[in-house]
Amino acid sequence: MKTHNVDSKGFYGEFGGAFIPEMLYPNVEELRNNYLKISSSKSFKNEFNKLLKDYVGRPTPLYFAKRLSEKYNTKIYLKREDLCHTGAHKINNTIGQILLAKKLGKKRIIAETGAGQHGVATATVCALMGIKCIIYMGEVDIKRQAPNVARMKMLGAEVRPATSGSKTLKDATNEAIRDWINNPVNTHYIIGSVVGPHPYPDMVARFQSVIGEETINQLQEIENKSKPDYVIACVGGGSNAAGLFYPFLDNFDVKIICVEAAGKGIDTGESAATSILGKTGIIHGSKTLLMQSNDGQITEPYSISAGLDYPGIGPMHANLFKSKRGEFISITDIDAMKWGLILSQTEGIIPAIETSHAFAVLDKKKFKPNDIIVFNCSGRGDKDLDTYIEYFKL
Amino acid sequence: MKTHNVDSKGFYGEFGGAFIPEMLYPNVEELRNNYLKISSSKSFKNEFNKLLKDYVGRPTPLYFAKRLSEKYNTKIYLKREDLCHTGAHKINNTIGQILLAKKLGKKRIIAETGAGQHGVATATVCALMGIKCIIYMGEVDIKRQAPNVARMKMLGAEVRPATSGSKTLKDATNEAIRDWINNPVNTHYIIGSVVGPHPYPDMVARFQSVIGEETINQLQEIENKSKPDYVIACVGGGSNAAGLFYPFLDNFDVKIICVEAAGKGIDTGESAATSILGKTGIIHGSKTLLMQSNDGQITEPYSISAGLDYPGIGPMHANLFKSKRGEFISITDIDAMKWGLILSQTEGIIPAIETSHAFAVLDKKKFKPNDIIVFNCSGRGDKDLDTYIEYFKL
Amino acid sequence: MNRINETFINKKNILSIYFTAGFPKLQDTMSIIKELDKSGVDMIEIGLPFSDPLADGPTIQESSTIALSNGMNTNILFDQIKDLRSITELPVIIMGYLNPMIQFGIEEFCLKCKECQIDGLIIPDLPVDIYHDQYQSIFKKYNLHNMFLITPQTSEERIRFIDEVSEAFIYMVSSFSTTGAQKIFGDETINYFKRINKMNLKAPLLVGFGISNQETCRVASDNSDGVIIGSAYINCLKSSGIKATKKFIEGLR
Amino acid sequence: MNRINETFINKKNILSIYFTAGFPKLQDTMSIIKELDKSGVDMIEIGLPFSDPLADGPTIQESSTIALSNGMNTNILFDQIKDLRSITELPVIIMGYLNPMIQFGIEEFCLKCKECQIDGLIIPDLPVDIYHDQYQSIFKKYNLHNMFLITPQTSEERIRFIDEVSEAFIYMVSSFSTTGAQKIFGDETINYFKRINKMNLKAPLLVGFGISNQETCRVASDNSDGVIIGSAYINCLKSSGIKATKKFIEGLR
Ligand SMILES: Cc1ncc(COP(=O)(O)O)c(C=O)c1O
Ligand SMILES: Cc1ncc(COP(=O)(O)O)c(C=O)c1O
Repeated sequence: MKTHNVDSKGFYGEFGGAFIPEMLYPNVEELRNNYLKISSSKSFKNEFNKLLKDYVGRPTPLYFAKRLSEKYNTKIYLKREDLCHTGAHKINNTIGQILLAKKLGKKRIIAETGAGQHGVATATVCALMGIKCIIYMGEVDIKRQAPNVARMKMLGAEVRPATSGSKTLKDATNEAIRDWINNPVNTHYIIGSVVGPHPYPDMVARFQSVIGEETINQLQEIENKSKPDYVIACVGGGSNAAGLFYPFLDNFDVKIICVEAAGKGIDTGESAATSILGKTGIIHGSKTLLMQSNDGQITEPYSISAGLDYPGIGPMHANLFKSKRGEFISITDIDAMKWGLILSQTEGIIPAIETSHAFAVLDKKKFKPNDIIVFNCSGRGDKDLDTYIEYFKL
Repeated sequence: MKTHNVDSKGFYGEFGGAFIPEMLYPNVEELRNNYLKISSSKSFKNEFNKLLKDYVGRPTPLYFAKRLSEKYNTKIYLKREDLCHTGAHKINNTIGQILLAKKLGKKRIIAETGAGQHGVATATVCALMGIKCIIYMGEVDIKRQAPNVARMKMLGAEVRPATSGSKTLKDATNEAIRDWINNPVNTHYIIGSVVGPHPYPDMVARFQSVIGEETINQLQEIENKSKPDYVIACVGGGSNAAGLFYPFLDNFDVKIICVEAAGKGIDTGESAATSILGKTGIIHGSKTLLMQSNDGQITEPYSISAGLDYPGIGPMHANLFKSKRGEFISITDIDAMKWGLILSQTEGIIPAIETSHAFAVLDKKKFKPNDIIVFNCSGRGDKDLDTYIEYFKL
Repeated sequence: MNRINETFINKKNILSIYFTAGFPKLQDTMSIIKELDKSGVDMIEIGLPFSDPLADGPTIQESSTIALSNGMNTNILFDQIKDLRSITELPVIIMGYLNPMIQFGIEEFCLKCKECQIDGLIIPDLPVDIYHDQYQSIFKKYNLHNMFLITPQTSEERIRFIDEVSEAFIYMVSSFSTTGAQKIFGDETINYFKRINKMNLKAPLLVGFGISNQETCRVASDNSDGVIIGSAYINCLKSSGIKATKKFIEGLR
Repeated sequence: MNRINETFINKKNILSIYFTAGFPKLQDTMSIIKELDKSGVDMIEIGLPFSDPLADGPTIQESSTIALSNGMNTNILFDQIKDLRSITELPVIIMGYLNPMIQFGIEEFCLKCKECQIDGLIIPDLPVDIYHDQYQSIFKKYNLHNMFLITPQTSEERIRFIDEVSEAFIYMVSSFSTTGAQKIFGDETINYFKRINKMNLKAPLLVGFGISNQETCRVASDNSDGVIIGSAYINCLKSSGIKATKKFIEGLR
């Protein structure tokens, strides 16, 4: 059976790899040589699991959404990553990477951020460990996501504006990579999703896989079943999805649904539905699906949700799409916003707008009464309040 | 041995009771007759515990703050109520009360809120249960706490401005009580702290006592001891403190420290240090310590933290003060703000400003290297970002 | 037996008027009492303003806020009414919340009331049980009657207890509500009046909360020993001043 | 053997100049090449602009952004340089990122290069291993040499491998850094140059990244077979235009 996990060369089918400038080779090579060894060591695992428990607040609940289930006549569970410290799944990964960076003797951390969630999660673990932290963030996003910028600063991180290109996530990533090129020895780059050169996609997926692993145990306890019928998650880069899907990748009884941001609509030119609008190419060191001009210039995606407007998707997801292992559904701004309100008023959970996209699948697809559906509730909506307020004129 | 818990008449020593207008008598009486019976029933407990686990995300971690402990050469633990759904301990109580309200057949919920945390926690559980929710909030606070107002509206609650008096928490409470007087049959009033007429202080303390109970289990597991040397919490009305202290009230090996907001300083006239500045009196149906003029008019307290500027403290705390069972320390705005930054940059946790007050005790008191100190990390700082930003010019 | 009891013996369809001391002006207290006396009311309630009058509706609340900012306080009030009996022989009651009284000292407060020849007190946040256990003996010493409220929700058992403790009259709250003027009473309210009347309580009943005009006055009086009017009179003082008192009272009869 | 190899056989202290196609104006490509040829440079690198040039510093990045907004793309570039050999016999290299080439089609891209008589490619995000496994045979077919970078961090083993795969020269990145002009080289950089020189590689070495003036040119040339200049020339074009080329080049020698 063909696996949907990474192969020994860092590829998922035809996607993945490490298409990096030579200047990055030593850094990436050091990681590639060490990430599995270190992260599977007993001492690392102990420390990682202890922090996930005592600091992040894991396990996050698997919450049966009673009123929503009744409304849609199916069994809906929410994996509550919104309850993680800092408010989203992002911190699972940053905890893993900061421990790795420490074992590698790194003294300085850099990261890119779009919505600011990953920046906050990175600044947080750097404060926790007392390590210097620099966050690259597009100048436009700095203005859009003021509360998260303030959080990073409270946490002692330096936020550096990316002023090139469209001044958003993609450009912040470029700047972070440039910084890494210029500081190859003492610096670790904490990438925030399952993107970038191998071993990042695999490494991040592994750190996030605790989401799926916990889901198995919790379903066993609640439903006396070890697998759901559906796992559903939004996909920006794809890390929260990868984390939930991880243990089920090669288990075909479990249907996988990836939810992308359609923005103002697939055909409007303002969209972030990479699987539909993208073609195979290279972005940030990885071969994957990405949105680009005919000419191969990377185009700026659009979504109301800052965490989903990345022009690529991780290579794991590109492969899930290509192989049809995963079903890809895209959701417009309008439907996502509507679902932000529905989840708030039906279950008392205000989701991140990224997360809202996933739930909108309930209006797009019919489920059976006995289907067990696990949604990854990837983050809370506090960071998006301004957007919600303005949108709904609250 | 004299207990520091409530007596059969609803008093803690000389404090407490139910000094309420006759119009409220049936409502309060209904509660008094039912709260223990219902909340100790097996079905209630099951439902309550299940929601605390699957919805709120309990148990919250007891986190050993390594860097802070090293800095202060003592053993510092944080009870992570900031990780609760909605971001503070407040929801433990609202979950309990909404279940109680349902068992009592109530169809409409009202609540008061100052900082908005309790309002959000109430709006949340109402959305969860599909019950109509009205939140009273001072007109001044509505302006100061815009994000929490937006959250309540997202959750489907109606936010009604209290326009009387100083237009803050005290007045919102008055308005809520008036609403209850006018709607005695179908409405339950969810009070947000261990204040108000008996049985509220005891009821809220019991719902919050899960904080202390978990702490015992967690200390047992981590330190192989069932009790800390110190329990420390900020006191606005006193609910997070009551929750942490509850199992230790009559265990004199455990030292209790209550931290009040000194505002701009005890002697400045802009303070909320009730134990120092207050005298015995009646506020919102309870006999307790409260800040008042010589004439018995209730005065408006001041603190930079909206959750601590209540002119009274709960009767349990008034009694802890009077009997000297608890040590009361008051912390100025300046020191609290400083500690918001210290905790952020030392442990990667941005606390609510209320919570920051508690930590400032570390500069006021010397602890021994082997002392086990449990701080109640009552809430996260997201709601206070604007204040932090402005204060630190971030 | 004091002035209140005598009034219920001697008069029918009692009209008791409430006003907030210190409103509209700090020094209006005695003028208002004089006007009320002249206008033929049967009983007067002086409101001692409180910062947090949670049993009161917006009208009385606002008048309290203004009175306080005018500088009214307990000492000033007692000072203003020390010669009360030079201007009226009507029964006079102080209505106020418990906290200012506690701060003044309960015994001290009662003594002052006695000196001013006040006849009784209404303290909405002093429940009958606590009164009975802790305060009754003190009040008795100074010949002060304390009045209690009942509402449509008050149980029969509790009404009987209140009746037993009451020395003058029972304040029958017209509806589920804080104070405030209403235009008419609904069937439910009238049925409640009837239900209470059938209980044959020993204490007389005055209906309060929501009485605002001839119509509500009449219906209330038909079902009780009279009425208490507060918010409507405060509104009158606010819009037309003390001089309008007589006309306001006449409009109610 | 192609023009690049011949140059290294026939010349010393090679000066290779990079410019971004489409900058400052869309149609400047051939004029710049002519000027460079006239000014006596030894080799020319045409940058195919890319939206996300992550190995480049701010200067080249900005020039790329402007070039793209001027409308430059792969087709236009090939069209502009179809008569390349009518104006220069210098070796000409295209420097570009992998993605635009993949979209054009790698084989197609190589074919076009051949038609335009391009001599080689520098593709910073095409690692040597992947080149070796997947691309080398195609490039060979069209007589295109591919150049690789080494940095102070590149291991000896890897340098040997790169040397083996290299058909023309090795691009020795002067420091830990993206492209961008520097004023002088520190000791660390010079030691690194010396270390690499001692390895006696078969491929010649050009130093690039950070060469900006006579001083850095001289130090780099002393320790290698010559230099590649990019950002400094882009800055010259930006501030003084194409006409300033000759003076700029003379200033470096
Ligand atoms: C709450 C939340 N969900 C999802 C995402 C998308 O990222 P990913 O696809 O890597 O999970 C983000 C990114 O910021 C996020 O904040
Ligand atoms: C985070 C937090 N801590 C503490 C408090 C103070 O309330 P209490 O004293 O009832 O715990 C509040 C009130 O809003 C709060 O939000």
